[in-house]
Amino acid sequence: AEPFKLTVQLDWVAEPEHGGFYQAQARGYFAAEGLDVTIIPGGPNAFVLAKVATGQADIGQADSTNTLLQQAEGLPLVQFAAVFQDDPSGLLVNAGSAVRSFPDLQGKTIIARPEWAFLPFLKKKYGITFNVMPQNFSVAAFLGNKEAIQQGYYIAEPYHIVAAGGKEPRFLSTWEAGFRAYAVLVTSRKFANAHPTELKAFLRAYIKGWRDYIEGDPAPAHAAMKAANGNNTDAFMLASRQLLIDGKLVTGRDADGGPQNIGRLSPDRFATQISQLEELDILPKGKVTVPQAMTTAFLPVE
Amino acid sequence: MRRPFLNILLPLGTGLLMVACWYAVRHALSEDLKFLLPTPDEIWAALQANSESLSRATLNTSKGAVLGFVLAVVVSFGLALILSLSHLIRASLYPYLMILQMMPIIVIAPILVLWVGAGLNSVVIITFLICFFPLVVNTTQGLISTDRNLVELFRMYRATRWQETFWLRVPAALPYFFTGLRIAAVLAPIGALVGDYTAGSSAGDGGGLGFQAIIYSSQAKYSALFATAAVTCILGFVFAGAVNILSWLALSKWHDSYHRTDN
Amino acid sequence: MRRPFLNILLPLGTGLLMVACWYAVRHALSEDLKFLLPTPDEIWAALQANSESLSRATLNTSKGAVLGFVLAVVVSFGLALILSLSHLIRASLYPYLMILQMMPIIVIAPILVLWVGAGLNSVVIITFLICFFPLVVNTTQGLISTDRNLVELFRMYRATRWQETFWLRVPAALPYFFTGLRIAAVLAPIGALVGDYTAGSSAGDGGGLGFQAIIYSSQAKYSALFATAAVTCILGFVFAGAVNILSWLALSKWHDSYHRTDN
Amino acid sequence: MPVPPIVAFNHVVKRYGDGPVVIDGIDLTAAPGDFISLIGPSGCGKSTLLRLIAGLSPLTGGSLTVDGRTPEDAAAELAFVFQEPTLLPWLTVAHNIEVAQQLRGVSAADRATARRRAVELVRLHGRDSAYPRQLSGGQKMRVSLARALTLEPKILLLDEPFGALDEMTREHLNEELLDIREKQAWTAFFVTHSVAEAVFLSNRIIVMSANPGRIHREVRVDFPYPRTEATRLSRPYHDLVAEVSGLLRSVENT
Amino acid sequence: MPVPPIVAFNHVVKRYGDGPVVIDGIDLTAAPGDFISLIGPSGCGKSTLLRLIAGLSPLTGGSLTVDGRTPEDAAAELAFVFQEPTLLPWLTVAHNIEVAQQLRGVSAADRATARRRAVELVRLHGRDSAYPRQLSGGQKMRVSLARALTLEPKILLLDEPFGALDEMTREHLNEELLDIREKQAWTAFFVTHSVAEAVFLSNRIIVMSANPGRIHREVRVDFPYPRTEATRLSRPYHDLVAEVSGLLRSVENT
Ligand SMILES: Nc1ncnc2c1ncn2[C@@H]1O[C@H](COP(=O)(O)OP(=O)(O)OP(=O)(O)O)[C@@H](O)[C@H]1O
Ligand SMILES: Nc1ncnc2c1ncn2[C@@H]1O[C@H](COP(=O)(O)OP(=O)(O)OP(=O)(O)O)[C@@H](O)[C@H]1O
Ligand SMILES: [Mg+2]
Ligand SMILES: [Mg+2]
Repeated sequence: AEPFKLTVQLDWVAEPEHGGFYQAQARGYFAAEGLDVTIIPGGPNAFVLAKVATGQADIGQADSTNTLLQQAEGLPLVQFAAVFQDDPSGLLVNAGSAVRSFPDLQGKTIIARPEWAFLPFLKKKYGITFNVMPQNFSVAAFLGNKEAIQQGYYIAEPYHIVAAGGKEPRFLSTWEAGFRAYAVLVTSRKFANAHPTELKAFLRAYIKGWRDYIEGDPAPAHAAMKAANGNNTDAFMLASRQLLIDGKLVTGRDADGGPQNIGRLSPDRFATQISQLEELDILPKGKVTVPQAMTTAFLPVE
Repeated sequence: MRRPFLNILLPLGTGLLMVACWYAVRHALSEDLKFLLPTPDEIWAALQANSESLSRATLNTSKGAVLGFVLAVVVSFGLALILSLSHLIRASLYPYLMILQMMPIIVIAPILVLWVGAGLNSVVIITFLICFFPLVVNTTQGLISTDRNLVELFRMYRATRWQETFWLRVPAALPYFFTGLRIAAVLAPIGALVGDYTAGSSAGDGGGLGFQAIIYSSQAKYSALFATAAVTCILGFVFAGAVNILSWLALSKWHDSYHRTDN
Repeated sequence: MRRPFLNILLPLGTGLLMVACWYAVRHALSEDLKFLLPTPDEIWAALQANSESLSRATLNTSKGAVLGFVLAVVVSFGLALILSLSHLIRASLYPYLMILQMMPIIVIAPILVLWVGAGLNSVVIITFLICFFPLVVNTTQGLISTDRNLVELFRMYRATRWQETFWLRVPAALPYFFTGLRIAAVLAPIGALVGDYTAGSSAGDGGGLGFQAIIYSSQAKYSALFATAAVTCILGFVFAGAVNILSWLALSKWHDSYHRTDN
Repeated sequence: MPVPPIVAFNHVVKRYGDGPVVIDGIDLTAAPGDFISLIGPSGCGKSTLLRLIAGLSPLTGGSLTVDGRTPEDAAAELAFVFQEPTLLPWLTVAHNIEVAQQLRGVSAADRATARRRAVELVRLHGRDSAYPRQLSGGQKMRVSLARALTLEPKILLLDEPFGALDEMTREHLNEELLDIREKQAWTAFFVTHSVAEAVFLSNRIIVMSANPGRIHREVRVDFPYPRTEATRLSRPYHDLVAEVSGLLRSVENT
Repeated sequence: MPVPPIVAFNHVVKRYGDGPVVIDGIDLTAAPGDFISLIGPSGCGKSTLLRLIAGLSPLTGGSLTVDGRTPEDAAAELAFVFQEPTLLPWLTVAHNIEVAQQLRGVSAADRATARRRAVELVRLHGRDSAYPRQLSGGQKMRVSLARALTLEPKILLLDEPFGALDEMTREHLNEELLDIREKQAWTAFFVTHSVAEAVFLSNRIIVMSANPGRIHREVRVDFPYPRTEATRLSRPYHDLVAEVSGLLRSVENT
């Protein structure tokens, strides 16, 4: 039969956080499932959720926090698989800084996306206050200021900082603070209703791709990502992949973590996140329920 | 003048037309795109719902916009005076002014933040950078377009450079100057907004309109986002209104742009 | 004219001075801030090292800049013609043009991306939005500043509206028009760059300079980032050069800005 | 012969904006073919009168018909030499001369012929490609005159066209003007400060008084056309010049 | 008396840019107190000559000293009434008149006095607060004249100041000019197209020829100052006017 055409909107330019897609694509796993997948690289303003909600892309990569917020605004989205069991966004702290744990952030200035829900979460949880400066994908302020604290992606920024001659930064992760957001795959309700079979097929291939990427030879994915993003170097991709593996981002850091966990979403964790966001007044109370937010219907059954 | 009611009716009419178009476009949008274009009443509701944080943000952004604008006017005026001195000076300095204008904010912002700190200072400088070029170019062109006969009159009477500049070239350049001002008035609030979301700070009272815009945008609060934009526009109208009044005061008595027909 | 060697020496001199300042500032920077301001030779090296991706990006951005610029010139010219018709029309339409200019890109970008798709289309529209306002304001002011005596001459000879516009007001507005063009020429590349990093797409051949800038910035590749800025500036110089040549062709024979003294 | 007047002022009043009355109660009719000179003190409203005829300025009171129509409608029949040269600075002399005809839709070939003749007439040969800023004051006025003369209008309005010219050129142009009048048979309103010129050219001289501008007296000049150098030397001519000068003096001393 | 000349042209040549020679080999010296009229065909270089004296345009050849210095250095001694009114459109009549004195640093009180006298002289009372665009052509020229007269210069350059004025005003200003000359004792260069005016005002008349501009002949006018209405009616006056007119004619017919 004709392969089923499907587009995936990435949240950033092709980098190892998209290893699962590229490995599955390069190894032909998608094709084997009868899918013709087009991967659209993202960038600073990829508008992933809006594109998926409006049908300009079928599947998108995003983080669960933002997705919940946009679902509350009525975007017809559904989260149907995990990319990472924990969102790798966290705080980078300059090696020279005295800040070692969250309470030390009291009174500091943090360079971050202003909308990041983790920030009010920290304020509330630790009873601290700090300033926020908008982050523009730049690590300059971080490099230039020994005291700087900046939002960063665990598997990318530390590498670039070291490569640019900086000291390896400390990383304060969201999960340590108990803020358990996922990096997720989303699709629109419409697409989910119309194409359950294809979504299941997609996830089978995708999960296989991730597993192959972190356990096997990443070369096919790396070659494809290099082709898609000329700024990728082998050294960076290998280092980034290693951080993915060491941080157990794909497989999960909880006790039950492991390759069988790739892609899994937990309704309980979603319930927790929703109530956390509601308590912070970021999410209007009762606006989103777990069944509206996510589904495990397309994940392979164990 | 002869039909004063038209003076009110026509602008009002176009306004209503625009709002009608707005609703029409929104109506034509497919159901799942509607969220992108909230209706005016939704925006109005969002404005009220967020009035507290928006008014705080507006105050912050206004500060940045006013200071950046004033700075741009003063500096560009001085620069234009220098540039108007000779072709040679223009050839020597223009490229660097152009570079200043063309430096992407994304390159400048981190440097600024490290240098003067995030927040008002940076916002003012970014607003300045965005406003000053149209002012320099217009004022300079005005200063060098002075009627040659009048220049000769002044040369003839051995006016000092200072007198030639301030009694002749500057008044003669006013129509150009106000044109630049009209552009800069509109750029100032938007410049402050850009400054705010590239180098603002939530310190103190929580950032300006740019900050709010990012937050609303990433949370898909489009009504609130448009409310932010509406506030920015209102700010711009205030600026532009002030410029128009000044322009009227300075030019209406003598410049042809205010006298198309005689009566 | 009398000192032709100065014509080359002075600009060259300021250029060297700037470079010297650059090195001095860099020298004065504390060791751990030096990375923020790469030296010209580092930038040059980065330019060569990244020549392939930069030239691809430059091509993309140039396309956006040229198309957006041309679109802005054409549309703004038409709009200015309409606006120049009467005070009433200006009062009715100006506010909406201002709104168009004041709409923060952050509000427009998602709509654009969803509507015309990320990439060239969006970049062209954003460039257009950034360039067109200075053009409209200048051209309109030029069109309404026509010498009243000449207007009366044309009225007298019952020139059609069309003739009055194209034979009289348009040529008389050229000095203003070129002033606007000079501003827009500098805004076009930067507009394309902004468009590229707010609504560009890396699909196809990999985005433009704005995209590169963000990537380099996030990867702390400052020399490459400055190389990107340098390319943007060069693009701007090409635009400005073209505008200067056109302006010379159109005005040098008759306009006082090209004849400060007689000889 | 009761030919209908080509220009008819009827109690015309004019003020600019809310300024003082500039022209007050003007009654004046011009028959086709009249050559009417307007003389009077500076600021008495001569230019204003011509501007009213040309429809460039609205009346404040009274009525005015030109060629049986409103001044606005009749403008296609007019040519006007303004008091100032009013040249387009971005056009060469040749183009400046042709522009009026171009506005009337005259073909390029006819324009060029008419332009060459006019350039010859105002003695500006060889300056065709000069720009206005390269011309002397008198040369600019001559370009402006040439532009009007290419039009062959029904009514010709001339506002001190020869003020900036030397006597010789002036006399030459006076004679040329009468020559063309023979052929083109327009009606002329001619503002001048030279009484001699007014007497030589016109069949009617209107002497105006100022503050507000009024018609003080009309003088008929009955010398036959064509007038020549001989007219200038004749006794009646000199007497009339003296008479009009006297009138002018009396006007200004009130 | 071998007083040093106040203006001395020595083989002066002038061309604009790479255009044709406009003025060719002018030799002319003016003694202090001279009232020199320049007459000649339109475009012969009269305005250019004044511009050279004022230092507004560089010489192409020859040399020129003004008050023993270069024209540029001597400019503080000059007042110039340009051929065009050259008023600042954003200033009222009063301010336009005062601006020249202001440039010379005259105090506000003295300026106001001088301005009131000048306004009276050119008969513009009551128009002090008008803007140039509200004035008639002749009124503008009178403002320009008033501006120059407030300066009490050593050398006065007048480029057809009365061309746009009616005969009465013109004669009035002629007489006023001679009056002021008695008191202020400047040297004047006066461009006019009226031979009668030139004869009435000046002690020397320079008749110029055109293409290129050359001095054709100088005519001395030996009537004693002060000259009055009686001078105008005298026989020698009329003879001289006729003579100069004849010269002018001969110049233009070559
Ligand atoms: N700026 C200029 N560039 C080139 N040529 C010029 C310029 N100014 C004047 N000329 C030319 O020089 C000649 C002399 O001009 P000038 O103005 O001195 O004449 P003029 O004697 O004052 O004439 P008029 O009586 O008409 O005022 C003219 O032929 C004129 O075309
Ligand atoms: N646009 C205007 N606004 C106000 N007043 C004006 C305007 N134009 C002319 N005037 C006034 O109207 C009166 C008549 O002006 P007009 O130009 O008709 O005089 P004129 O007879 O042509 O004088 P001249 O011989 O000096 O050219 C003058 O007192 C003048 O100040
Ligand atoms: Mg007049
Ligand atoms: Mg002259």
